Amino acid sequence: MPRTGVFVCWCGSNIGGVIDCPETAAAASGFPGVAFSTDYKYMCSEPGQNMVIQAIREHRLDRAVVASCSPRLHEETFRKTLVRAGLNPYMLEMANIREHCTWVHGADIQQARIKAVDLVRRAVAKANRLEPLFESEISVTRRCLVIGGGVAGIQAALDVADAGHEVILVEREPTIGGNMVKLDKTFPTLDCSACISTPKMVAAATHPNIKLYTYAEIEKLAGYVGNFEVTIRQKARYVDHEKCTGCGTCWEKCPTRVPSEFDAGIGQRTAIYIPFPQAVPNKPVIDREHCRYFATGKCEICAKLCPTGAVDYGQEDLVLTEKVGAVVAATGFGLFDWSRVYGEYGYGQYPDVVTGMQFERLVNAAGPTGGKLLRPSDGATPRTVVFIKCVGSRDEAKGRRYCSRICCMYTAKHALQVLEKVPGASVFVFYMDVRTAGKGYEEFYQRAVNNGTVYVRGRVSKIYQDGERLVVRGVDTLLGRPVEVDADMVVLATAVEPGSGAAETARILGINTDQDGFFQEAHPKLRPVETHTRGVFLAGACQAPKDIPDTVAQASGAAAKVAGLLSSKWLSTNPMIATVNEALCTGCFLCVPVCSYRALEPKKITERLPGHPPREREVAGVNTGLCQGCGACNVACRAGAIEVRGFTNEQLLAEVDALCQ
Amino acid sequence: MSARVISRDRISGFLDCILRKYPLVAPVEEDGVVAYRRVAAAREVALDAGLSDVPPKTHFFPQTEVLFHYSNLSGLEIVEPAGAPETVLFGVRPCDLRGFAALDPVFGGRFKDVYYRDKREKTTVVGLSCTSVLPTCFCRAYGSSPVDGTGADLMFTRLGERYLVEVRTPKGARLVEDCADFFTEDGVREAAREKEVLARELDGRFVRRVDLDSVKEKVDGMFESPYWGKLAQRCLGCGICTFLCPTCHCFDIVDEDRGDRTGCRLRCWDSCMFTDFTLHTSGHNPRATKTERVRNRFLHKLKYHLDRYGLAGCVGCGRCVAKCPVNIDITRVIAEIKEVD
Amino acid sequence: MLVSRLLEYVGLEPGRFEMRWISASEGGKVAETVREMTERIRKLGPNRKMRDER
Amino acid sequence: MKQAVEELRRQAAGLLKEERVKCVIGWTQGTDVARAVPFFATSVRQAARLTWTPFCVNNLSKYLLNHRYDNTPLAVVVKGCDSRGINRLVQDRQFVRERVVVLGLPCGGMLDREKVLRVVDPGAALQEVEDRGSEYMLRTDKGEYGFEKREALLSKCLECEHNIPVVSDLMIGPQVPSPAGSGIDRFAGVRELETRDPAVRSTFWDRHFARCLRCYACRNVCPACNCKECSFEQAVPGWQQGACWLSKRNHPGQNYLFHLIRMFHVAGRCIDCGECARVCPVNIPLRELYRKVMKDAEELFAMKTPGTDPEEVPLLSTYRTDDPEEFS
Repeated sequence: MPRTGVFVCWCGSNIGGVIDCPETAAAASGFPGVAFSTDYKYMCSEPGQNMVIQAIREHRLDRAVVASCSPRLHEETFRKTLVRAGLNPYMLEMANIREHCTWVHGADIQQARIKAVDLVRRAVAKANRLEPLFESEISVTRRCLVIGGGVAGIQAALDVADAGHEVILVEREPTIGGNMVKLDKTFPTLDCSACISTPKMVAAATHPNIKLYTYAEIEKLAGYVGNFEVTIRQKARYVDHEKCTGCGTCWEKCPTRVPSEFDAGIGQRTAIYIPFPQAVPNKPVIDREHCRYFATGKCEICAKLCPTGAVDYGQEDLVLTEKVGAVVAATGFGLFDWSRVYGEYGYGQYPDVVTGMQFERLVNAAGPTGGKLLRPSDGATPRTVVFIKCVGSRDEAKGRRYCSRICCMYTAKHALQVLEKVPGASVFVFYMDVRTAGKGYEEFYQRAVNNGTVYVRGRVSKIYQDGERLVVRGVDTLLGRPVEVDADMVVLATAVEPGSGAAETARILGINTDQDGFFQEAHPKLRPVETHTRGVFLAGACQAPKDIPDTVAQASGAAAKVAGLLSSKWLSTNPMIATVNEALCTGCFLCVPVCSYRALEPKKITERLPGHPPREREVAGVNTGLCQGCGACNVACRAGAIEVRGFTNEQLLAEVDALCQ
Repeated sequence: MSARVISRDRISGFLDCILRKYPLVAPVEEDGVVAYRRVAAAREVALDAGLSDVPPKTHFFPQTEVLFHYSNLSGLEIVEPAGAPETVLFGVRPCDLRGFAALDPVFGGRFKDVYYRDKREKTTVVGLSCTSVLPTCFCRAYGSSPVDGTGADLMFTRLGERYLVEVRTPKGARLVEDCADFFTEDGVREAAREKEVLARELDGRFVRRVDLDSVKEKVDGMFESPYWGKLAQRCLGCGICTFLCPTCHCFDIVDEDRGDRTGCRLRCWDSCMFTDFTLHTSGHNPRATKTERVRNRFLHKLKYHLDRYGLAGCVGCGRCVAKCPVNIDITRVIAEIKEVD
Repeated sequence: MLVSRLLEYVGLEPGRFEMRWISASEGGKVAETVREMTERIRKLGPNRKMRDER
Repeated sequence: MKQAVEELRRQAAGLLKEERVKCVIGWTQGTDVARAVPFFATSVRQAARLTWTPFCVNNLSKYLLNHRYDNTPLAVVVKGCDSRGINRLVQDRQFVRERVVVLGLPCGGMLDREKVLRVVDPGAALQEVEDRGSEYMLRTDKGEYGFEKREALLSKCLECEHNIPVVSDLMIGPQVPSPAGSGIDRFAGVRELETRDPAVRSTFWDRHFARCLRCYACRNVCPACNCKECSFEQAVPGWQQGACWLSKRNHPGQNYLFHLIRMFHVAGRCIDCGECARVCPVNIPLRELYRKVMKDAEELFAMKTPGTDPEEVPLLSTYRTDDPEEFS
């Protein structure tokens, strides 16, 4: 017979202010298996924990129910308490009578009291059937994979590398740097983006602990926390980077011109190219799709001119594998393609309606105009510039329902840049709200206003071309009247969205995406850089729209998590995972495809049954490193051979039974 | 032994007369299946349905029987079910009467089973002769016959449009007295003669010739015979033969706990054909394979019951022969046993 | 779908069984679904099928 | 059918003689005229006792499980409906296809034993059966009897889907026409019940399940029931029963649950051989229960009768993104 102790916590007035905790404890004392029950103001406090320990010793309790807050908060705390009392940490069951009871039923005290007792009864029923569980250890490969070489990836890679672990940094573009390096200035300090990011790029490329793969993509991630094996496809560059010196002859002489991705389509590049002059690595790749040689079989100018003979049209994709213990996803963001849906803004047909990113390139000293603000259509200096915010953000009908978080600030920055570059210019900003939560942000916005930016609250209903000018027609909702501005240029603050290929990356990594397609963190508040797949962490805008300070902070956070994980050669595994009763397993293996963590695989056993000679057969085996204890296999197992430890059929049914009494 | 005659059209009146005084259990037909149930009116009784599919042992030894309810809320309390009322069990065929005889020493011998004994003592058993012989019948092999009333308190034998009613025990006599209006003593003598003729006539209709001679001696030495293994190959291990057998009596005791310190203890039929029949707590099972289980069943029918009680463990009702999905036929087994070296 | 059809086939009232796909982040939907379901079941009264008369 | 019987015996004898198999699982004459019995021929002499009559109802594929963990090479004789059981076991990885020689018999339908015994003396000896397409001619030592198929076949045969085995290594005997009646709705029984009033349907199943003896013959005869231990046989507290899931108690509610649990267990896997309904000693129309799911799955998910295709994945273990759904 179990000897269960029940400890009802008041949580100050959180619980104690709604229900009568001593009464709940008294009710619990009548439940089967309960040998002791009590209540206390703060069970998680030092004296509270000591009380639990003392009760366990005095009343020879062999398991405990703590009725308090969410196990998310204090399960670990009380597990440790049990260990201090000499019990197995898994002999604990929590009843959440705060979030699940007093917080939500505070208005109906009678019902809350009944529910609290029900929840405790459930917990006792399960506790009575708990069994000690034991952690086991797996070895850890002390290397880290960082996917994405933007500022998040670079920061995470540098931090992990500085902690003394090897890092594999994989970037799909020909250069690292990501979106940040395309920007001109950064808010709220207006320091030069390239000036602060290119040194980081170089630091990453030259760090002895960082192995850099650019123009490469991950294809597969096998294994489990501490023991991943990643398959990387190094795309063919058609340039041997061992031989190439980055002298630049090839891209200077290449006859082909195509729009530059780096310049957001407003500048041009050659077919053999580096994305921008400070690219890392500073060596070119050939864009096979546009290369004249690949299209016609003729040209070969670059090959002929290359002083080191580095151009190699016969190069093929290279597939290689690396072993790592942890993964950081830092795949960044993409921008909402407004031209598909915003007919009122001209579907992208007016060249002087540009996106914020295009504007960045237009004002960038390293951009196609050398930093002079010239409008794309005729190269004239725009005197009146209109900014439209929330293009695709906060727009459930046409775009995305969330706020992209960075647009208010960069639009203020752009406004200041126009005012600075074009003396006497008029700048209008059409906005829904101005959101400036961040250190120095509000002050920055005020600066834009004080310097003469006209903020018009309201949406733009139409933009049309009238001669050389664009007519922006909108409404000022504060004044309640229509507004019409004749503009030389319109800049749209397009929404931040998941990067292209985010869904595929999530699939490869075995992590979830949220409803908007961003990677899902394990807990929005308490585990913001972790995923539900152990050993895979998140950094930057792949998780949600973020500005640079937040991105860098999260990247460092992820790096700290990785460094913590890799700090030991051994890792203890969660014992609350699937277990196969081999005697019951029929070996149908329907569980194998069900497991998203690929934790189940056939395993040979020799079985001895009375009346039969020993026989060999295959059953399902659980890889304790991979299994996350999700229970999908448990459901798929027809023979009832798979159970999740800590959540066995018996325990769960006992809980249901207890709740239905 | 006294006797009466009842005309066929008065039977339902007689049954309703019983119903006014006692609960009545009688064969009932539902979706082509005949079984014994408590009835509320005479018209429910399937008088001419022949041998029931489920034997009437269900009355004395129900498939599930609550032994007691318990509650441990404030000290242990046990509530036993109320005793059985005086009941009439009507329409029991001769083979099933023999079946009761085979069960009696099990539940009322060295170990007195109050649940069984209580119902047995308070029940008046009314036998009913068979009017036909099924292809699977072989009660003759066990010295019974389609009109044999052994074991009945009152035996009804159908003779055309009337029944000969033999009063075989004081219980039977009381039932006749209770409903005396329905019976007459006229024609009893002729009816008794007619019954003898009928007995001879029915005796000639048996298809299965089953000769039990020397079978017991043979099986005494057959425990290790490979024959059982061969026989078991096709056995599916279902419980049809044992559940439909009028003499099978294995049961299992189960506690159903509600999880709130109350519950009940019950016994349920068990079957030696089931894999967990003799499974020990240790995980060991002395009858681990079908071979041992099939052997156990046939040795029980042909040997153990005889050894223990001097009574055959089979009454020749033929239900297992008719219903076995894979045609394991005890009459064939008996024949084959003789052939085994 | 198979389950609800089958349960109706074996004699359960329609509406006694319902399956919804609700993500862990959709707390409001859980509450709403449970509320609706509870009201519906209250109207139907206690289930007579598969009762366990222990 | 004489030709098929002879060929069957010859092939079986050949397989045993060449030691390609240790045992041929087939049928032999049962203990009365209208009965066949599963038979395990292990020698050439025994092969001569194999038979093929319109009474060979047993689905022998289940017997492969007797040998699921040894290496005995086996041969098994199957009718069309039984052959789906072979695919069932192979898909469930309970048997390696290569280990069994499947002897397929084109089947003209199985006769209803009860109907035959109404006419033929059960003690008669069956000498020869002739399949004349629309009728069977039984020759016995007590005379000849003709049975019109439309009248005397089992109902499952009149709804036959595959009278030629869907899987076999060796087809035995001549092709015969399918006994399926033309224009017959395979799910007529289910549809009929569906149209009834819910209350009627409810009492219909109540009545049937209340009668259940829990003898588990339906489970034991079923090739889709191939778990090592059944959840209904857990006497040990700690499994479902430990949590009072399903009791041993024979009680209408518990019986109901038993049948529904089993039903879900074989949902999308039941091969519709009809053995469960045949063996039920208390006439529960189990086939109409399992076929309800089969019918819905066919309508909703275009599921073929399970076991038809050796490569299929059981319905409840797979999904397509365009599957219809009702929940929001």
